[in-house]
Amino acid sequence: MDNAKLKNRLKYGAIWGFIAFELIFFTVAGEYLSLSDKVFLDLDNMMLLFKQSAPIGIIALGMTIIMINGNIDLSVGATFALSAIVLLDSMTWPVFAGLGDWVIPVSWLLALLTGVVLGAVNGLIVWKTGVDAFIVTLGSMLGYRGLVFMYHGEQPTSHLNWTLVDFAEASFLGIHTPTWFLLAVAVAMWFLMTRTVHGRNAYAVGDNREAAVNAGIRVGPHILVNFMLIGFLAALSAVVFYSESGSVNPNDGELYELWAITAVVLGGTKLTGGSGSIVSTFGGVIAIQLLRKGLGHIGADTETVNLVIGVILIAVLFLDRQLNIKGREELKT
Amino acid sequence: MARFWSSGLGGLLARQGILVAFALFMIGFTLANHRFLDPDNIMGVVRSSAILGVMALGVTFVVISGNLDLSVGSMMSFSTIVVLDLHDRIGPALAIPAMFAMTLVLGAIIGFLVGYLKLNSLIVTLGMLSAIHGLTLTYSGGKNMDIADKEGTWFSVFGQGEILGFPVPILIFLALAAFLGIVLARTPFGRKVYAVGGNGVAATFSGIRRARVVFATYLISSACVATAGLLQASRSLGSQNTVGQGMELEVLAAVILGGASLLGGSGTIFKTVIGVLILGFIQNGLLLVGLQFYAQYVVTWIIIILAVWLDIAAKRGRLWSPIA
Amino acid sequence: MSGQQAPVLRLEGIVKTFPGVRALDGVSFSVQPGEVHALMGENGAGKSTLMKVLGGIHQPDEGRILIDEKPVVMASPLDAKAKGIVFIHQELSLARELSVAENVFLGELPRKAFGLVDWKKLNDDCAAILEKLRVRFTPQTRVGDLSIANQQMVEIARALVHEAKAVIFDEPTASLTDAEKVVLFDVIADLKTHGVGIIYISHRMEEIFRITDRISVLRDGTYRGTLVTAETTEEEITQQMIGRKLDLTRNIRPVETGDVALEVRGLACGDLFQDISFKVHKGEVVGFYGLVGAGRTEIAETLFGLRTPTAGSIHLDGNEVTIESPVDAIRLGISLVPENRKEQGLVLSMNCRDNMTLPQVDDLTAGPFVSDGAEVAIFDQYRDRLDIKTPGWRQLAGNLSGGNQQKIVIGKWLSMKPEVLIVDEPTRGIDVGSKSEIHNLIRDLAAHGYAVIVISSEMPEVLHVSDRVIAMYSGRITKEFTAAEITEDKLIQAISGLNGSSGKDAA
Amino acid sequence: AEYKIGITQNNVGVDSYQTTYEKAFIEAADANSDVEAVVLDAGGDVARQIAQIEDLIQQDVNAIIIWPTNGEAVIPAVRKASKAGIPVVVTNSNIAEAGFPFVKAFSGPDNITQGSRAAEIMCDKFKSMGIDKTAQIVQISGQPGYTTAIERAKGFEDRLPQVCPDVKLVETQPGDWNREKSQKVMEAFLVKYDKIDGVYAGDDNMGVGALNAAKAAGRDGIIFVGATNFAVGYEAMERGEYWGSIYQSPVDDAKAALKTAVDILEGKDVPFFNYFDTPKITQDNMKDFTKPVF
Ligand SMILES: Nc1ncnc2c1ncn2[C@@H]1O[C@H](COP(=O)(O)OP(=O)(O)OP(=O)(O)O)[C@@H](O)[C@H]1O
Ligand SMILES: Nc1ncnc2c1ncn2[C@@H]1O[C@H](COP(=O)(O)OP(=O)(O)OP(=O)(O)O)[C@@H](O)[C@H]1O
Ligand SMILES: [Mg+2]
Ligand SMILES: [Mg+2]
Repeated sequence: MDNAKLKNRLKYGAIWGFIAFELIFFTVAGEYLSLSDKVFLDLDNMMLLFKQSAPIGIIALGMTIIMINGNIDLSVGATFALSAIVLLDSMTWPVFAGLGDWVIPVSWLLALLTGVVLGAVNGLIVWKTGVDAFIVTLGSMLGYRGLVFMYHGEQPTSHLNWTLVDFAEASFLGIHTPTWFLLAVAVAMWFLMTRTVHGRNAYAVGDNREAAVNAGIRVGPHILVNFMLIGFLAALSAVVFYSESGSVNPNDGELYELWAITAVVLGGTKLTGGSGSIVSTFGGVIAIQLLRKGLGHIGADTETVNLVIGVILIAVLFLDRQLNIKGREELKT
Repeated sequence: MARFWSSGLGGLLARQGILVAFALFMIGFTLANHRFLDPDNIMGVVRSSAILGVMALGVTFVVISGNLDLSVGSMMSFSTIVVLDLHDRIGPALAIPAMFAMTLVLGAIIGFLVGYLKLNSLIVTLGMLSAIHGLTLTYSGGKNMDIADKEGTWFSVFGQGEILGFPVPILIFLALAAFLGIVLARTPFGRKVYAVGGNGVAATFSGIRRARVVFATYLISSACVATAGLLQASRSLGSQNTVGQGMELEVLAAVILGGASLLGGSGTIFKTVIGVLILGFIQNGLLLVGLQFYAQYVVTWIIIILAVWLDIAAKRGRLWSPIA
Repeated sequence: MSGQQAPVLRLEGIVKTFPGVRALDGVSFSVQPGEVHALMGENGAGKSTLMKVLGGIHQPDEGRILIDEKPVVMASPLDAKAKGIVFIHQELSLARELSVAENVFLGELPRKAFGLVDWKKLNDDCAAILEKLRVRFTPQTRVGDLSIANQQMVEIARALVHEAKAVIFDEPTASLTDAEKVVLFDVIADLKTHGVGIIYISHRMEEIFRITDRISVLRDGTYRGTLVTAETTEEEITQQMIGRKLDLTRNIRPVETGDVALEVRGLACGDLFQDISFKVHKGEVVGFYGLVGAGRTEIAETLFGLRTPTAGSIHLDGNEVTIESPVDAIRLGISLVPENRKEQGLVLSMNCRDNMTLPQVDDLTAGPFVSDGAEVAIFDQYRDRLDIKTPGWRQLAGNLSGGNQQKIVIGKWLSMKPEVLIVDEPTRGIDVGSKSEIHNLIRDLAAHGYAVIVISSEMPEVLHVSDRVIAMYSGRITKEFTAAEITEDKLIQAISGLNGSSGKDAA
Repeated sequence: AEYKIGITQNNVGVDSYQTTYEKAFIEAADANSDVEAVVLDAGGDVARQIAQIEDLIQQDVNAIIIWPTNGEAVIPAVRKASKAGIPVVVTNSNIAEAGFPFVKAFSGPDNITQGSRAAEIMCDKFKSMGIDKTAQIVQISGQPGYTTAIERAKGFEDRLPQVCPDVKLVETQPGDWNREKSQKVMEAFLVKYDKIDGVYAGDDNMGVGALNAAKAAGRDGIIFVGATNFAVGYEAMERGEYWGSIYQSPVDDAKAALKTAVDILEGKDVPFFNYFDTPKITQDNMKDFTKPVF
């Protein structure tokens, strides 16, 4: 049993080891390379780290359940952008003119609703047609982006509401608003995946879909709910981020799907479904943001950043595999 | 419904759902704009699809063996930039093999990581996408590459030449498709690719060197990418660093549209060619109809899903998924 | 159990076709409450398909289902479950990453408020069921860590979750050893006293006679009739199943020892097995018998280059060899029919012929291409020899019945004409006719000078085909018997260890 | 060094203009012993850019130069910098007016003017050819959503009817700053329209892509006008295949931005708008310009 526990720790352990390595490396390298007098491990800097992890982090947490489910969602970036447009644009709709600042919660709700609807469209197509989620969402990545552009052409959609900006920039107990959202989502998702029937069924469906069907789990609606959930989280990510920035370009959120997936996989979730952990995804998100921040801190140029990020991704994967090797007795397949 | 699928028309649909879908699009676009079927236009579409197509041929091998290759776009940029740069330094006759060698090395690295070290191909190739982009930027110093003497080089023959009235890129694409199609369908190696993708463990139990097969698929993929880079460079005799950027998803879409399963074990070269042509004609058709690009996005979405849906509905013999 | 009571379950005129196959052609039968009703038929006769229709997995093309004499539609597995049908599948249907308890209660985890899982109730309920099954693992164990036999017990545990009207067991004993079988039969007896109707599919005659009340027979998708177990004989059943008499006489042959083909000295692999030494002669069949988890499969895998031994040596024809991969093993003339046909034996998305010729595809060439003719010739030869039921070689392996899949795997390795053939549970899920055919094949190979190792958890099988039997317990060889000196009692003693507890499989 | 200056650029890898800009900026900073530069790239992602501004604030740099990915979304971040007392200079493409109170200056080209100049080049050429009453043109615009693309298109579309009211712009499609993509777009245009007299491309890379398509299809006599004169465009002009463009040097762009920031730090008076000149370049006057290095 102890052995099994240890194995489990190691399975999800690579990412934390890597985070520790990054912290040490950037702190030391920063001493020599950085122009800044501040150390990398400065508390403010670490608080910023969490805050800056929020946009992709919230999406990645949702992506975890989708991937545990054995599916994937490539359309989250477009969903993110479209929800942002609804958020910002709806604040200027004449119907809500009388609401004053009360328009803010209304717009939030509308944006979140947009995300849920877009997720539901994906989920329904996956469920009803049986087309693989990769293809369905590859398509809607394009299609939703088309909707984004239809809204305002190529123009950015902007509405700076300073009340909202002040709220989004605020911090409570020394923790920024976006960080609170990130933490809340992480806790909620962790709870969902480990404690609830829906979460446990998500593992079962991803592990062996046929078995789940045979056992009477309603796999179709189950998948639909998960797609609605990730749509919701993509929208929530947009709400958190655009409340602060107030303007969305029609190509915002591009490549977010790849970053989110990368964070999830770095956290040890298998693309084939059935296993994975929210806590490790959180680690994956932090690791990526740390990497970006650290490379900036030591002043790496664009070429190097690209090279290093690529190499690091592969290195973490390699490390993860080494930790999971069972030894010589292993079946060599 | 079951009756329908076993009838004559249904049987045709079941076997060649994707071909039928293809025919429907062609009819639709022709009705919308009569120039669509203009021979010049068709030739033009096939020619400009050739580059994407050549890459899709290689990725078909990778996908059938149960892996992904997201690095092809960025690798294509690399090949293009390298061959253009070397063209002026060492001449085209040496530049081409040198570029192929360098691209194959990249393919071998991926093949080693995915095949022998058994690392997840999505992440490895995503990492390589980024790393190769960095490599290209370093190599070119971020500048565009252009051949100095654009008129005087025979290098342009690959991208711009014609043989018997057929553009050379089309001929290269078709010849490569025929060759790789035969390799995949008829040789022991092709059989092993299907086995490894269908069930890697069973393949190992059958004495197939799985790592070697996976390695080989990435070599093939990178050779195709190098060919695509050659066509690209020869076609425009100059290029940006970003020339192939984003093509990985288009390539993948073409392969899947052709009916290859991402789980591995299924797909054919012929179907990939159809997938490539469908994508090319959709883009061209929508441009001819004059839709705004964002309307094109939406239409492409719908068409991709309809095509794949039709294909799998035909295979399983019912329209709606049986999942409750 | 005669007809005075109303049947709990009745099927009438069920027809089901797949592209190119008429799997069921007007099948009718019924099950009484408290009856164990056997369903028998050759591989591919349609047993599993019929049960899948009943379980809501397939929709019938024609015919109807009645529960308590009321017609019902089984729209989905969920629906069937709600109507009181519990289905224990032929192929394991488990989520490997989840715990035993979660698997047993899959689809109906006990809930608290807000959709939370009631872990305590879940584990307690599961523990109660596991206790009835007398297994040694806990509700919290990850299913992927269990042996196949124990995984099968997890499947069986599902039958006890509900008050069911009818329980379907589709070949539940195919990967169980005798001890677990006894438990299963107790469970079935218990269900019986509660008036549950039980449908029991098996190819093992001794089980059929031991526990069933009536037997319905299918042949090629048609219903051949129902027999009362107490009033029938093995011969009559096989006659019904395959339409001819079967010669089941034992085939004991004097041991003719040729040269040593394979010798293993002091082989060990971590804590999987240690100190394994034995010889197999040309023309000899050596049986390996032991409890599940005894390490027999691992020895076979090591000989086939799939595991790296930590000690010891392997000798073929007197020369020491290193076998680092199946490629080496195949080159040296070793074949392995693996234990798990779906995961290790077949590429389900590939057609039957390509599966069968896969290990030798490099040799079946005309120029650079695979030779169609050579492949089809091999396929046809082994299809006839093993009586494989398929509409043609183009059928995907995944669409074959379980037994026919197993035959493809056997054909695949027999066609390699190996010097040393290792078969691991070769007749799991194979019907009686084909089973004896496979046994004959094994004997036949030996007669032609091949060395054969048979790993089996079925004592009759081991006794039937082996010239010598090696008994194993917990990773070690405990005893070796020649065919002449062996008895069932001695064998059982040899495999059960000294203090009667198997240490390794306790996970 | 005296001044620590941080810059966050839009998307360096995406084209040679931005890469050359980055190199020139680093060179200029190295050349100035008073300056040390922290050079960051947002990769086109506004969230990353905002994070970089926060990081620069946290690192206590003396000034921040920003090449906005989105002219409005960065305003709150810029406000933060200005609250922290760090002067902000916007480079290349401006931020929205709501952000002006928080920045010290803008330095860069005037993309609207560039668009109108391109319209003038095209119109003048048509007039000299005598087809300004009948000409039909198509436009290939930059990456959808980018300010530069939007402003150039707007400048062009607003100015054209003023100078050449009879020239008809029949269709606009984006070429994504990508030569290959615009070649495809142009191929379709050529099939669709028998009469195309001119092509306006949002930059020379795309213009040359369109030119390649026309050459392949054997359609001569089309007037190509681009913007941001790249080396390819310059060469095509030398060959007489490409009519004109707008001369814009990323080196000037980078130097101007750095100089503006340094001037501010040194307490000099700096105007709010610091446009550097982007003159017209055509086959007629190209001798006056050196060939672009990128
Ligand atoms: N999904 C499917 N597609 C096509 N054919 C199928 C499918 N499922 C079953 N069959 C065919 O239906 C027939 C009956 O199969 P079934 O699995 O019911 O046999 P069985 O009696 O359970 O045999 P076994 O004893 O080997 O398990 C077989 O010929 C099989 O090939
Ligand atoms: N407790 C366990 N934990 C993890 N894996 C196990 C455990 N028991 C068995 N296995 C694995 O399950 C597979 C089948 O094991 P099994 O016990 O059937 O092997 P065996 O010794 O060959 O016995 P048999 O031949 O009777 O099946 C083996 O690959 C083994 O490694
Ligand atoms: Mg069966
Ligand atoms: Mg075994």
